[in-house]
Amino acid sequence: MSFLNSYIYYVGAFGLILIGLYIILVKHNLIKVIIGLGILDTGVNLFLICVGYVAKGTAPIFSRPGTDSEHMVDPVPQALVLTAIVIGVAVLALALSLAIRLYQHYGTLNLRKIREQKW
Amino acid sequence: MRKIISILLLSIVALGIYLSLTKIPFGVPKSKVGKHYIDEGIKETGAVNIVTSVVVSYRGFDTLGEVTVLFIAATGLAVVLKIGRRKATAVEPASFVLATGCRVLFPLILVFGSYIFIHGHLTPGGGFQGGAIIASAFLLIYLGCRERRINEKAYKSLESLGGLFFVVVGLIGLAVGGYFLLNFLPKGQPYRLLSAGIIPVIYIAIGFKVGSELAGIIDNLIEES
Amino acid sequence: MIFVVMVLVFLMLVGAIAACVFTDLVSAVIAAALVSLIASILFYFLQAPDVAMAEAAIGAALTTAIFIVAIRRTSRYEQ
Amino acid sequence: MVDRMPVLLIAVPLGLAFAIPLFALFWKPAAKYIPPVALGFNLVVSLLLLAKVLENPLIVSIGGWRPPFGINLVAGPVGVLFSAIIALVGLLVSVYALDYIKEGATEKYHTLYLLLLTGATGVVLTGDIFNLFVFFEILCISSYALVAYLRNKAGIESAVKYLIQGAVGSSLLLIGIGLLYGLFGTLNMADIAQNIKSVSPISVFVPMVLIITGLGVEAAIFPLNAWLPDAHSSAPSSISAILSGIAIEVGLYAVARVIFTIFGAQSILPFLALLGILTLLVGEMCAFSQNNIKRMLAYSSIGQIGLILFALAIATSYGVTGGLFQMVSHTLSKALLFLTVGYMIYQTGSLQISALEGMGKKMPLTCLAFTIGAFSLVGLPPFIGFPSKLLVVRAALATKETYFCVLIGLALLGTVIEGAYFFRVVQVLYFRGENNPGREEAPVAVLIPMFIFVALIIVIGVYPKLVTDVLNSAASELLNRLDYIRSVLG
Repeated sequence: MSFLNSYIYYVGAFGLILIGLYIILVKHNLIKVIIGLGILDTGVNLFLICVGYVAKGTAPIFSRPGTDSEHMVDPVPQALVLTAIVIGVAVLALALSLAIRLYQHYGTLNLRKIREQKW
Repeated sequence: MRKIISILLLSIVALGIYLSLTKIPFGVPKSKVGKHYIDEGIKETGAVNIVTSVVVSYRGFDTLGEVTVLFIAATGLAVVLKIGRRKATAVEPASFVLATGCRVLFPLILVFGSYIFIHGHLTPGGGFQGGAIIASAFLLIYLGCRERRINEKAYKSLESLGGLFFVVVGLIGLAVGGYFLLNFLPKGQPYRLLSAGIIPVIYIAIGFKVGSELAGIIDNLIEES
Repeated sequence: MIFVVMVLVFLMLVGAIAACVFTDLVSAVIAAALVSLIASILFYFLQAPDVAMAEAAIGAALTTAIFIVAIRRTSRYEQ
Repeated sequence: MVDRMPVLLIAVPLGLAFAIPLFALFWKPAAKYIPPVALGFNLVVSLLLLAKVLENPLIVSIGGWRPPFGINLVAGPVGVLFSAIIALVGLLVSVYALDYIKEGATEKYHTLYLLLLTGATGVVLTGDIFNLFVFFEILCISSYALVAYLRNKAGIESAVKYLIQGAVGSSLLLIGIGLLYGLFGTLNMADIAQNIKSVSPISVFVPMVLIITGLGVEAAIFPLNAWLPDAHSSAPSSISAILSGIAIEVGLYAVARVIFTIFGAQSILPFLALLGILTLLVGEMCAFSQNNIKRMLAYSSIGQIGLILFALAIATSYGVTGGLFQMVSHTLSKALLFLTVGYMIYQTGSLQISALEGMGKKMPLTCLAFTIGAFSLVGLPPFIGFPSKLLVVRAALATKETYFCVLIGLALLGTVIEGAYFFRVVQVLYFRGENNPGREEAPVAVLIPMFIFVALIIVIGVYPKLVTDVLNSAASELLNRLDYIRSVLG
């Protein structure tokens, strides 16, 4: 129980990462795979924020002069995650546009059926 | 079969990550760079929101790369989806309540989004969040007033200008002080709207750029071709 | 407080599994949006308001919208 | 002023790429002249810098923050050498594309093309691991879009495969970066490298594996390269040239930088050497059985990547020099091959090798260029492939370890297979088929870049001394991590 208490966020983050990877590896439908990519991204972002957290911390914003800076959480992972979120949505949008075109070409999104090219 | 292999693979990944996580305990301060930013951030950049000062100033180069990524995605999406001119298709108009609601909400959301990115250096929020909110206002227009389309030339030039502005501000810093993306404007008094030198200026440019790019992505996706 | 977080994490993982299981893609997308939304609440608990805002605006709202549009232009059910 | 110049290598092409849509609004053909201008500028700046960085690497901090508190660029011999190659190949291919790219939204093609090369330049110059991730994403995402540029079935399908594998790879890379940040509290590569010995090896091992796997997808190391033959064969030929000639090399550079500089990991090198040889054999065998000419070239790229990885994993100064030399030679030869093949396909309308029968008489100059590229890739004198392969072999034998000697023997076997399939194509070009009407020589604008490549291949092949000094100091920069740390952190 104490493990869960202190690592509950990590459990959430890695749960998302593993579920996302599982969807990508196992599912046949392209849109489903892209949903998996989105979940994977969210998990990675959650993990990065966890890395920067400080117990009983406050947000790294000096909302008024003289705010206590002792317990502020690390701002760097937050900046990285802002970047990662935007990159994630860019990849998702491009992937979805490819999915639309793929559907127009093949009439299906099942990746097992779309096998024009082989080794 | 495939499932079993995947689960095996995933359990290896999980084990490896568990092993390395024991060295990174949760909630214990461990950063050396982050500490510097918190202690010196206001003095060095003038921005009260330390996350903003990291995003735009200390790691501004990442942010330049990031808006480039979004620009690439918007361009690539247009390459994949567009075939010449758009067709004028008849669309079923939205219901009166929806249409009116969207028209009333649209300017309010725009104002809110602009507030978010103009105050990025003082309160939570900034160019990315504000830009996304503005793009959601355009999404609302697509839902409510279906015959309306945003002007393609306008959003394309806006996104180009936003990116160009970012690079040019960086180059001015290079010319003035010898460093790319140098904060060359006066830092001003912290907690004021006009403070933190180039940080709000860049965040406004990013806000316009992100807003127009995301709106353009939605526009390209929605349009049948 | 820790109890609330546990419930949220549990819900989030359930949402992710639901996104994996549902064969109706629209439901799966909604489940994924739930994951994003709860993640954004967790970001807020982890003292990252900037990220929480970005995740709510981009991850939960816009991503879901473009997914729905893409599903409308392809097929709704997973075969 | 020269001290500040490396940042221009990224800023100027980036600014021009943002400006392309604006120019295109007023005068559409302007778009296609911007990439050559930007890359020409980069080439000039890189060559100016090259002389300077051979003595001392230039450390340029962005925004005026000293490392590790800000992002910094490290323009050492490796970085500037790579940026010069990227600019050179990019310039020649963009001149080729002036005439080659006619259909589709051409101004978007040119924007994405320039951004792809900017991303590659950023990867090789940056000294910050998260910044490397961002530039890597620029490189990857623009290549996903460009692979799908023709919007035909094959292009879209391979872009989808490429995108999914690449996106998983970058997520793994990001997890690895997060773990590193958790351990060391910094993102500066030199700073991480300085502290790497302060934690137990086992906790560094997981992030290292994650990062190498993430980068390995782009570098097409053996189990991670399923996307490559599809993507390289269905992209427009100018893009195939860039993907084969630059994108995978940049991926390999990143792998080498991470292993040598950040982790200083000697223990996994034999494993990487084995992976390299496996990659080489798999690539060459698959290439041998192809009927599609572009797929054959793509598989041959996999083979070459394997050889380069093997040479880098020898990790002696000889070996790394050989690896870098092999990279240069592969870049020039493979780019030339894709460019010539692109025009032959344009004429025949078919990707099959058998369709190329008798081309030697109809398109003599193009076929001559193809033959030179092929011979150089196989490693025949007097072309550039010969000294580079020779250097790799000598490096492997100089270790006097049975392990490396056995592996280089296998590599030579791969080279024999490579020779076999390239000679088959050359034979089809010259000695088969008589009358294939309606084919003509490529236009002059296309022949010029091809023959600049040919000239470079022959000149460097005859006088390898021209590049070996630069390559030597580049290799010593990669191997000597203490100097790197000292020059960045001061």
